[in-house]
Amino acid sequence: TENTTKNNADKKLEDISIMLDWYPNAVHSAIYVAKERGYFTDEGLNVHIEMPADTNDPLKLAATGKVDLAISYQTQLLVSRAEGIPVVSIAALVRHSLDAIMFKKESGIDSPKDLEGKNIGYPSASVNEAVVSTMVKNDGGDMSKVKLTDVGWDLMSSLATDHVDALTGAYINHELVLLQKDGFDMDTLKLTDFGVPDNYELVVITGEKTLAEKKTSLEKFWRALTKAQEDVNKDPKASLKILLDHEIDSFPLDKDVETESLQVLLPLMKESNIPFGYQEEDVWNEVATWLYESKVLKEKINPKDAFINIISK
Amino acid sequence: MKQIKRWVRTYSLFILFASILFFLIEWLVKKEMIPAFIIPAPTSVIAMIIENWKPLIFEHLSATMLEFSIGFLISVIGGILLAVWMFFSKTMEKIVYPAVLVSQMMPIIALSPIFVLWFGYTIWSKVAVTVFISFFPIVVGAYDGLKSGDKDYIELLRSMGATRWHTFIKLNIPMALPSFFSGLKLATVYALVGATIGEWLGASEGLGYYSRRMSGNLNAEGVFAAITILTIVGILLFAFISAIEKKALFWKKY
Amino acid sequence: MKQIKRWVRTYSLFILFASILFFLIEWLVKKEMIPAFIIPAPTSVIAMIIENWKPLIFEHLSATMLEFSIGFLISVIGGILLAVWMFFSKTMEKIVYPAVLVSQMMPIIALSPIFVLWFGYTIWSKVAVTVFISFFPIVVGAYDGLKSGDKDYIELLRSMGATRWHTFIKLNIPMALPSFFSGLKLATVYALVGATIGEWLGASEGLGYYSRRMSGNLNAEGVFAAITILTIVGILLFAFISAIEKKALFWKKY
Amino acid sequence: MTLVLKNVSYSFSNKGNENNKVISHLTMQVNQGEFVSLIGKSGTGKSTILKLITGLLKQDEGEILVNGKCVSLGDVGYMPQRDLLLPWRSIIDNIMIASEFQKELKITREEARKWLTRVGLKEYENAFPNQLSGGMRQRAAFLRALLTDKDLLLLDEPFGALDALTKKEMQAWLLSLWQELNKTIVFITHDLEEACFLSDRILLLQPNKIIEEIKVDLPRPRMPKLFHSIELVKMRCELENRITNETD
Amino acid sequence: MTLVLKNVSYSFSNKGNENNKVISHLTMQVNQGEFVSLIGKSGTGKSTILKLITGLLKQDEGEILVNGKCVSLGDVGYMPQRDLLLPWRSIIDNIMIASEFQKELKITREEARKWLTRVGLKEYENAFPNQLSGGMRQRAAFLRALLTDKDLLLLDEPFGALDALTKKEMQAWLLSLWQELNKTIVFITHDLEEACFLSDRILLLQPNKIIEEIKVDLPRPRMPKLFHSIELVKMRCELENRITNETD
Ligand SMILES: Nc1ncnc2c1ncn2[C@@H]1O[C@H](COP(=O)(O)OP(=O)(O)OP(=O)(O)O)[C@@H](O)[C@H]1O
Ligand SMILES: Nc1ncnc2c1ncn2[C@@H]1O[C@H](COP(=O)(O)OP(=O)(O)OP(=O)(O)O)[C@@H](O)[C@H]1O
Ligand SMILES: [Mg+2]
Ligand SMILES: [Mg+2]
Repeated sequence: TENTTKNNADKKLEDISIMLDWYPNAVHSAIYVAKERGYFTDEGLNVHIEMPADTNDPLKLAATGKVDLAISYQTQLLVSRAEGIPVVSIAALVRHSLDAIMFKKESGIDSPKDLEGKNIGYPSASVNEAVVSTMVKNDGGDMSKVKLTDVGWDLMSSLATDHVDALTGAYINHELVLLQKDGFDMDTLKLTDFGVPDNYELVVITGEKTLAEKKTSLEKFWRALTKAQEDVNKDPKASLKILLDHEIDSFPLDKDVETESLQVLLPLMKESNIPFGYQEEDVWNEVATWLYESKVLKEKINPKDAFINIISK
Repeated sequence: MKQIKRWVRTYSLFILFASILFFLIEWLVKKEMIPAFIIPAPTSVIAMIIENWKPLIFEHLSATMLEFSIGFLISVIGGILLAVWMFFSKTMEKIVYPAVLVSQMMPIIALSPIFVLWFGYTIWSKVAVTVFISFFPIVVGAYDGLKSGDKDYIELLRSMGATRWHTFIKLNIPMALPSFFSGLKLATVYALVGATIGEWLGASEGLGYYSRRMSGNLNAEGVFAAITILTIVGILLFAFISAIEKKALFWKKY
Repeated sequence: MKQIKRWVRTYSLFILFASILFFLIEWLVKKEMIPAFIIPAPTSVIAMIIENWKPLIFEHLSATMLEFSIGFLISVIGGILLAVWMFFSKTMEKIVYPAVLVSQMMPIIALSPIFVLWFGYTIWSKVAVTVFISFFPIVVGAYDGLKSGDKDYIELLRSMGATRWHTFIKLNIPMALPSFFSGLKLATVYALVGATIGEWLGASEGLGYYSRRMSGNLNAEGVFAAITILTIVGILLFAFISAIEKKALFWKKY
Repeated sequence: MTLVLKNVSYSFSNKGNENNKVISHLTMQVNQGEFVSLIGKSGTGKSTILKLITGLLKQDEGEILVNGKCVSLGDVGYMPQRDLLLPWRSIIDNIMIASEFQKELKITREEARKWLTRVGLKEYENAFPNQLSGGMRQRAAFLRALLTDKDLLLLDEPFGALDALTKKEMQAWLLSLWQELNKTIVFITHDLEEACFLSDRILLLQPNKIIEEIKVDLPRPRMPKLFHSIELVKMRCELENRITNETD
Repeated sequence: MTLVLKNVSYSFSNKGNENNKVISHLTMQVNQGEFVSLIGKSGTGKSTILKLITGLLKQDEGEILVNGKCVSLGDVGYMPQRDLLLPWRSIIDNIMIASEFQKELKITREEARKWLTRVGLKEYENAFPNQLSGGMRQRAAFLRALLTDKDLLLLDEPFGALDALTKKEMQAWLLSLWQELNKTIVFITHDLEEACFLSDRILLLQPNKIIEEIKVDLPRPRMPKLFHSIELVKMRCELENRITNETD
């Protein structure tokens, strides 16, 4: 009733917070565009952007309602649901896997079988182990001959200093670009080529409680973001500039790196005939099944509970 | 002027040593014996600082210093109060000491959601981490110092009808100072590190945040620019506390 | 038997306090006032420990303790040597103290690539982190302690023809002990935390690794199972050092 | 102000191998305004008796009464054998320390300065204890006890580190003070002459824990020239013989 | 073993307000085997002189020679005014400390125990300093200086805290020791009788920094009964008058 009495200009904006998966980078361009161009305000939203301390914080904090929305990983969302954390995915931000096995060309790796006798670095997550295992087995290799090393935070430097021969859990739009920029001749193995189902790498999630309480606001958010994403698609350069400008004072983001990153990302974020963010049940089923079979999930979960489409097809 | 001169004389050796290190690293990096993305050339770090000095100093350093100041103050006051409480009450000692220990065994990262949950994304989450990291040395230093009071002196005051409180003020406190200052010096350093770590728990400014982001972008110059500034500030703070220590313990020189 | 009894009596209050906390958290979690994925119910943590006690103790705890032991030993020896060196040579003090300070201002996370570069993913990278974190309190404690030696006593010994080395052994060391032990107690705790953090920089066993992995799997019980074991070990180690302190400073009671 | 010790015993529990009684069934009385000296061999428990009277040590047996009431801390002025001046306080702050926690004590710095002048420490008002000679420290410690302003003063070898002349001055000065302020004094000394010169009564503590009383019948007021008097020399000799004979 | 001080001056620099000379152009000599006492008012610098002789303090002017050579630390046996027993060492370990860093010193625990017995501390061998009475601590500190086994002993009020009887015993014992071991001794005391009884010469330090020499012409060996002799009493009176007159 309030809204009807007041005009749009001084309408009270609703606060919505979103926690990024990591620090601002090209993948978040749309969020900054929407903010900068007032798409959020048009929808009556005042969006706060937060950054996490740990990659799992977005899940936990969305579950507790400390933030309304968060960007997380599809696989990780399934894992957390299996742990009883009440989070739901409402939209797919990146529709394909960004993960890949990457290595220096000189290491002579052609297919996952060649990883036998090699040392692979990964960032302490069970999913990464499952990825390697699936790929090696699919390629007819012997997983027991592959050495996996948890390298913690140091994906890039562990490869650069040759402490590991290959990486998994590193992104083709970030680590790969940076390594190449530092002069390493890199090559990758695509996950989907060797039996790992394609997944929605990044999804936008919310807590079950928040979903029940603020569903319309979340829809508004997504409408604004969709509009911004269209802008990004149309004019990546300008959009990126908004992101870079936003950060320029404090953090000189590397323009070349982010430009290349966005180039990699954009095709993976859209799909013809499917609205931005729409999630297919099949993809969720495949990923959940694969995770269960790879023993990452200890119990079977119903993928239907894990997501809800906030936009219809 | 005179003070500056004395300072230079005192630290000339360190400056010499640092310069040698500086050129050694520069040389090693230039000769590509150390990869520049792991340890950057000192000159490029300096270039980075000069280039970005405005946001580095006014935005990030000032944010970190604010967190540091509040956190350090709380730590010092809280740590002293805790130590005093433990000193006066055996019961409290038996409860608090183990509890303080337990708190120190908790990895901050595991607690990060808790900090955020309780303090949100305000400055208070960073202050909380700062306090969390820096109050332990203060508690231990102050408590061990208070306990070390010389029996004979205490008896003398008590014979004059001093209450426990009086002997505490007139004797235990002066006698605790050396040990307390040891702890305080440690705490200063840890508080600064704590503010830095606190900024990882979701911040949008501060040197810790800056260095972590730069690290995510494999920008080693940026990381070391932040570290360099932090280090300089840390040394200055340490020197400041040491100077106060010297003043407070002036009688030691007689 | 008698010792256990005394121990229980001494810590009965803490045990009571801990039990109350235990039931409070249990209740809060059960009533869903704290989400179980942030702080799990104590009973489920215990269940987790009992279920996995074999790998937790034999694999992870033993790995962490090995890193801790090596690192702590190096820290203690290195820290003492450094403090002694600084005590004997003003020159070294002027170089080493600032250098030590600088090292403490470097966030481990920023240095992790360096650790990896130098030590790879062997046990030595974890030992290095352990040493890095724990030697500072030892240096400060030992050095401040050595400097605090009473002038009159030193003069007496010197009048007997004691060399600097003799007064050092017979006087400075005994007089440094209280301060040194304060530092040592801190260092014990930090070394354990250091081993844990070291494991985050890449490991395949150890309680730090375990907790990080469980955190990656969003298994809060697992995280707290590791923390619980670490905490218990930490308290035992602290108590052990305190007991040695009491023995070493036995004459204080006269 | 009378001090009564009834059947007091005390032993240090943590004494190492032996656990013998330092004080055993001691009974003594000091009357209002009396000046009593305690003498005895080293280690016979003189200092321990003073600590018992102050209330710092608690007797294992017996009663210690000041004015009929059980003694409690802060009732008496006490000067310990070691001077125990606080090294971080200047001399004037050291001697005024009692007034910082006894409200009824109102000593101004002006007065304190006057006292310092009277014991010859005028110039050392702002010096720190470590800058003083042994005798100066002892005088400062003595003033500190005096400025607690208690009726009963317990002095543990107050003039032990003083030179002959300063000692004489201090003794004469203490006597005049004692008469003027009507204090009761228990005094430990090793100087038998001093004991004779100052006291009304001398209590001789024997190693076998028996206490012996010697009355000093010299007329008051006593002047320094008394030191050369035949009575005092005789008395001292007698005392000396007594100690020697009793022990051997 | 002769000790020579030539025109020695010393002043404490950090003395606060004043910067006055504590020792000013002091010249004195102590011959081989001599027993010399230093007396003087409190604060005249007696302890400072001993510290200068040990080498702990460095004179501003003048020379201090032991056997013709400039004195260096460790050349003499020194007993400070404060006992300074290390609280973490048992008594026997305290008195044997010098042998721990002087190789040529070979004192067995057995011998140390014998010395303890001789000063009446037999039972306190394993006690800690804080468990001892003032006089006992002083005796332990004295033994510590003696067991450095130096020819020149500097004793700063060694018997100040001893009771009359123990003091007499210690004095007699010190004299016999001195003759037996042929030591040279510089002795600070406030007890004029003691100074007369023990010394060959007495040096009187005046506040105006002038040093006065008094020869003690009593025959040796001196026995305790000498204390009651008319010569000693006369000598003491004279000394007393001298101090009093000179100062006033
Ligand atoms: N560390 C010091 N700093 C400054 N002044 C000092 C210091 N030690 C002694 N003095 C001063 O030097 C003077 C002589 O002191 P010293 O201890 O030699 O006297 P003394 O003759 O031994 O007296 P006493 O008989 O009381 O022991 C005194 O005035 C004292 O205040
Ligand atoms: N803290 C203590 N612990 C154990 N024994 C002690 C302690 N203090 C004193 N004693 C013992 O008690 C006895 C009496 O000591 P006290 O100090 O009363 O003697 P004193 O008569 O004052 O001797 P002095 O004339 O030498 O000062 C001594 O044998 C001493 O060893
Ligand atoms: Mg005594
Ligand atoms: Mg003196």
